[in-house]
Amino acid sequence: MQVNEIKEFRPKIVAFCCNWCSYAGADLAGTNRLNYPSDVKIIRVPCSCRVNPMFILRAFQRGADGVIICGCHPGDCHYTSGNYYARRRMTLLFSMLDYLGIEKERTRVEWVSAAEGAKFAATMNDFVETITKLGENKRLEDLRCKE
Amino acid sequence: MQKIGVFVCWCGSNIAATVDVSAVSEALSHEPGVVYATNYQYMCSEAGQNTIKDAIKKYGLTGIVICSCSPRMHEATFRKTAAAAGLNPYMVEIANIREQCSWIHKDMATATEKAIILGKAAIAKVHLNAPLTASQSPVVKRALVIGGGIAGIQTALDIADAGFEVDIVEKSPTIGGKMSQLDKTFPTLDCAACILTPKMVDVAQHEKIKIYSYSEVEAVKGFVGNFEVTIRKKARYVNENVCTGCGLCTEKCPQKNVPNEFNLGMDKRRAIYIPFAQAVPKVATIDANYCMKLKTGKCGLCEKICTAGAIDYSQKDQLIEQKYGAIVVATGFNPIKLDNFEEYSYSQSPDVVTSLEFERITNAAGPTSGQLLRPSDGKHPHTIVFVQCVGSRDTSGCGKPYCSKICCMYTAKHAMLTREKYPDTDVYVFYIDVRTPGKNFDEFYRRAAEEYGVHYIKGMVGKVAPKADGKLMVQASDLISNEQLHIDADMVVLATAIEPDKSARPLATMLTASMDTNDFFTEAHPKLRPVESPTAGIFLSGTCQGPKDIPETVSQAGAAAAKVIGLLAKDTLTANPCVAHSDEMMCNGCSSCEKVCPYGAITYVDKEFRMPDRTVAIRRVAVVNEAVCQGCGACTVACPSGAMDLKGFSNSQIMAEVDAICK
Amino acid sequence: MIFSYYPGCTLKTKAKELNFYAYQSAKALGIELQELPEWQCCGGTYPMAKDETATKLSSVRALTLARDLGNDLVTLCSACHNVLKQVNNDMQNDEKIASKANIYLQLKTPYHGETKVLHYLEVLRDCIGFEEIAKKVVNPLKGKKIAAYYGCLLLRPSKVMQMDNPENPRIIEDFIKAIGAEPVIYPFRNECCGGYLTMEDKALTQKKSNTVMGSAQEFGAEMITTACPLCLYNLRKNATEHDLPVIYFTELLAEALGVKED
Amino acid sequence: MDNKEKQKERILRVSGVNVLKCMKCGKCSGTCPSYDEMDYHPHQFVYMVEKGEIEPLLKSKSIYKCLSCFACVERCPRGVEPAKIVEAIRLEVIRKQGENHLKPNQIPQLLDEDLPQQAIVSAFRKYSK
Repeated sequence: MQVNEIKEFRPKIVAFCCNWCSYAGADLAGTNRLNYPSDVKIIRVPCSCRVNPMFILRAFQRGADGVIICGCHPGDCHYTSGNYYARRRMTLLFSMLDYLGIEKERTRVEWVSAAEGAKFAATMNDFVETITKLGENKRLEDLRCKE
Repeated sequence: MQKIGVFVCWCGSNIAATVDVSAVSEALSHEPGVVYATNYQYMCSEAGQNTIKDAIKKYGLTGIVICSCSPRMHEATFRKTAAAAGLNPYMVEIANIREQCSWIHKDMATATEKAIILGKAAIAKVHLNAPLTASQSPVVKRALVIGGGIAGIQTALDIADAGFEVDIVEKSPTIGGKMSQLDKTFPTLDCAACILTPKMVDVAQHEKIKIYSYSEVEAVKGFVGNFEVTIRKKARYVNENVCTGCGLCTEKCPQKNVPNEFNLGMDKRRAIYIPFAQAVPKVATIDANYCMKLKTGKCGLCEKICTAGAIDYSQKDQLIEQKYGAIVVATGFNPIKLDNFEEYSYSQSPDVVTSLEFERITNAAGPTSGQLLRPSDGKHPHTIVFVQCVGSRDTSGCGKPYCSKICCMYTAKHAMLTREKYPDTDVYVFYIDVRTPGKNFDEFYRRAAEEYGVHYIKGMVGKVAPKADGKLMVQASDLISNEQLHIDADMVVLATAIEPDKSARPLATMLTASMDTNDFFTEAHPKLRPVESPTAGIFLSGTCQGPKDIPETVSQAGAAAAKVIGLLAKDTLTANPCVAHSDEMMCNGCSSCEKVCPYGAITYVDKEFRMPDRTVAIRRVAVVNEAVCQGCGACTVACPSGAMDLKGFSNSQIMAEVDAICK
Repeated sequence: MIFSYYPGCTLKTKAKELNFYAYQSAKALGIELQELPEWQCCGGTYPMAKDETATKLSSVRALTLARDLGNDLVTLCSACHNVLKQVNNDMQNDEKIASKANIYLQLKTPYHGETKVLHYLEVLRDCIGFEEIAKKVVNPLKGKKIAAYYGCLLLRPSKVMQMDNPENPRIIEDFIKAIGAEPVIYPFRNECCGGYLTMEDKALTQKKSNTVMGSAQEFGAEMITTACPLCLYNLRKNATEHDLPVIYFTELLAEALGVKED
Repeated sequence: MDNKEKQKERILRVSGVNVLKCMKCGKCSGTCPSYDEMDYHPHQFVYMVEKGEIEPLLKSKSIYKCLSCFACVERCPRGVEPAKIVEAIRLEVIRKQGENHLKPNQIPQLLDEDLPQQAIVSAFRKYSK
């Protein structure tokens, strides 16, 4: 009898965090030892408005299963208005991605302040759970650079 | 190819307990470009730092990756370390394997795996790092304060007391602002003039302060530490240096029919005038709109009687150029026009007045010498109705959507003082809410109601109808007793909303300082940087930033001064080198980046380019002012041609991190 | 100058003078009022409910007709003016009402509020100019103290009517000056006379009308002028404690222009 | 959604008014020329609709006392338009079968020779369906 080993699905998740609020929020989650899955890898950017749609497309192209962007709460942006730009750009991008078959649940924008370590952890737990349920992201796979 | 060194920190057991640090350094040592990888108990310790320095020298490292705690903790430390070993500090990248790895994961295998990926991402990034040099710019040790009200006065005094030169530009002939028009100040009821005029004198006598009165800012160029400002000194037709302020001319001038703006038009002044007795500078000014000599060439009386010989009808506007390191905006406020609120009959009855007019009527130096007399017939009013929130909290488009903040308190003051001086007067205050959040404020309001017998009625006035007998029929709702009231009043006082001075908007454009939809200047951060504009080097003082009472204005003025002093105390400014940069060969001059820049750091120049066929073409390209750019990166995403990039967080660097993580 | 003209129900019956003198004055001032070939009653009050379409259709028909004729649409009666302007505003700005009305009427070209609605007073002020009118006055009403009564419908809601300051108007006062008389300003000129409540609650209407006329009289008015048949009725009938004459503004205009015939 | 909420939802939809914008200043009631004849006053209309208390308003005589003079609409600092709430409540009543407030057979006795058509038309539009 042959048993196919079923490998547990581990999603790849890229989190872009702005330096001033969300990255600090992630640090706080660490300081408070608040657990969230190791599938989340954080990339530090100066501001959520630094996130170019290109980065997100690249992530999906390279096999990411979910992308989340975290910025300061509206009105709290270190650069006054960067998070508003991010919100507007991502709204457009996400609906386009949805059209391409990358479900809306795979992309998310969240506001996490430097004091919201718990929120950061909870958000990541929730996001990973959502993505795990959705399963592997197969779209754009054909475009993936084979190595 | 970079020569990269990797240094994995144990952080005692903080990292080492959950991450297999040797496995991490071993795994990362096989990454392309990595020539040296090690781990150590405390990388941030002196011994740890020496390990890094030695490795840089020994292996000729061109980039280093530290796998340790958050960069928010020790990035600066390791940059210094690198610099000490002769490596550009911006060739250092941190992989955060403590806060974002060892502290949140329990399973060693998982944590180690993640730590390796984070390390790889940092290595991928550092491959693309370029040495960056922070630019230095000198600081001009002089500050400009725009506006000479209590906000500007306090800021100027504080800066000057710290030993820096300050210039005040004030558009009217004297400093003093709105506070000089007030009678008493809440909640202590000390007289405004008694506390303000000594400060005005201090300003006049301070050797570090120069007042440009009757002047306006014409143009602003430059950036933080190095602003070039053009000031227009308007012709006042009186030689300031000669005039003694004796006031003889202001008594003899035959043109007596000029509305006196200091008393809000409730009495008249002459064409040559000194706004009020304690004016600073105490110098006469000729109002060119009314002076017969200037209009028709006939008269010249003031010139004849001036013993000092100060009158100069040929004076012209003067343009003054000056350099400043910092600029403080203190342009203040005005009550709104009441054209949209004619249900209160403001323009239909002289006995309906604004609160500021009421202030002048009760002021000893005002048009009635401090006697409470109604404007129409000069009689004592026996019933006064105060209406709160006239034009404030109004989203219908007629008024202002915000709370003007000061009205509840000054109305309580007016009501209280009226009852104190004239106990036979009935005083009604119609309010929506009474807002008194300030030290001793609520106690003050309650005193008006409890001890002075002011009738506070929750409700709003719907109409004020002047009657033929001179009374004012006030129709209002009383929401508590659920009835409509009709009060025959002798006077109605409108707590008029305040708005930023009209000069603020063009000034904001000149300063590239941002404003909200109500024309209040926005602060760099609403909680943590309340006195700075997002534009570096521009500071905010007083009501130009939002409605404020005097105590709050003075605190903010002091805070703004402290920020200015902090800036001027530096000889040079070190800029953040992680700023935007435009590749001019790719820029198509579309202005997309300029529009999203919150700091006005991007300008356009026409530049000559040598084309492949050896002709020369002129193209419009974006140029980033690195001293002004704060490095948010908004422009990099807006740029359609990919010309704009951010140093230290370039497209290719972030993309490399994405690739490393998704591998 | 040619205008399409919407008289409204009352001007054909109980308020013939308002209509008649408007025509006479228009002729004297060199403007032509062309009555819309087919019009229906506007309904007297603007239906405020968002789900009412049928009650707005008569106004839409009139507005569409004027658009197709290529003219601005002039009204005299304050009520018609109010209803037409408010419905026109709906057709411009309320997508739901506009699409329902357009579907219902099956118009060749859908209507979206292209017609400009003017009150006769606005024509006098903006198209002719009160200064021009003053020049044409042959019989100035010298020394007459006239109180303008705006009522509620002429000016409110001001965001839609866009005629004058709703709380401190001057258009009729300027008109009174133009015909050589002296305007009397009094605070109740823009307060309601009681309107259609005369059918339901005489006492209320009497109270309101008395307040209005009482205030005008207090400020020395010798007569009141108005543009609304219902205001005129209420002030004449229901201002029981006062007896100032109440006259349509067009009659005053005709008199001043010397074209008043009986 | 229970009946009460449905009714509230209907009033809000028919009137097009956002009652949440009201800051309870009472200027509508300070301005209303029919105030003394009303049992519920303009500001109460807005507040009671906000609370979903429609029933008492349906029985209120105020809905027939409103002059539709737009004074409350004009002067409301928050752009709430209380008159439209009153109209929606009135329609809620008179749109029901047999609930016309003014019936054609009442007209002859109300007429006098000068009464303009406008008054009859307006009253009918306000009071009857």
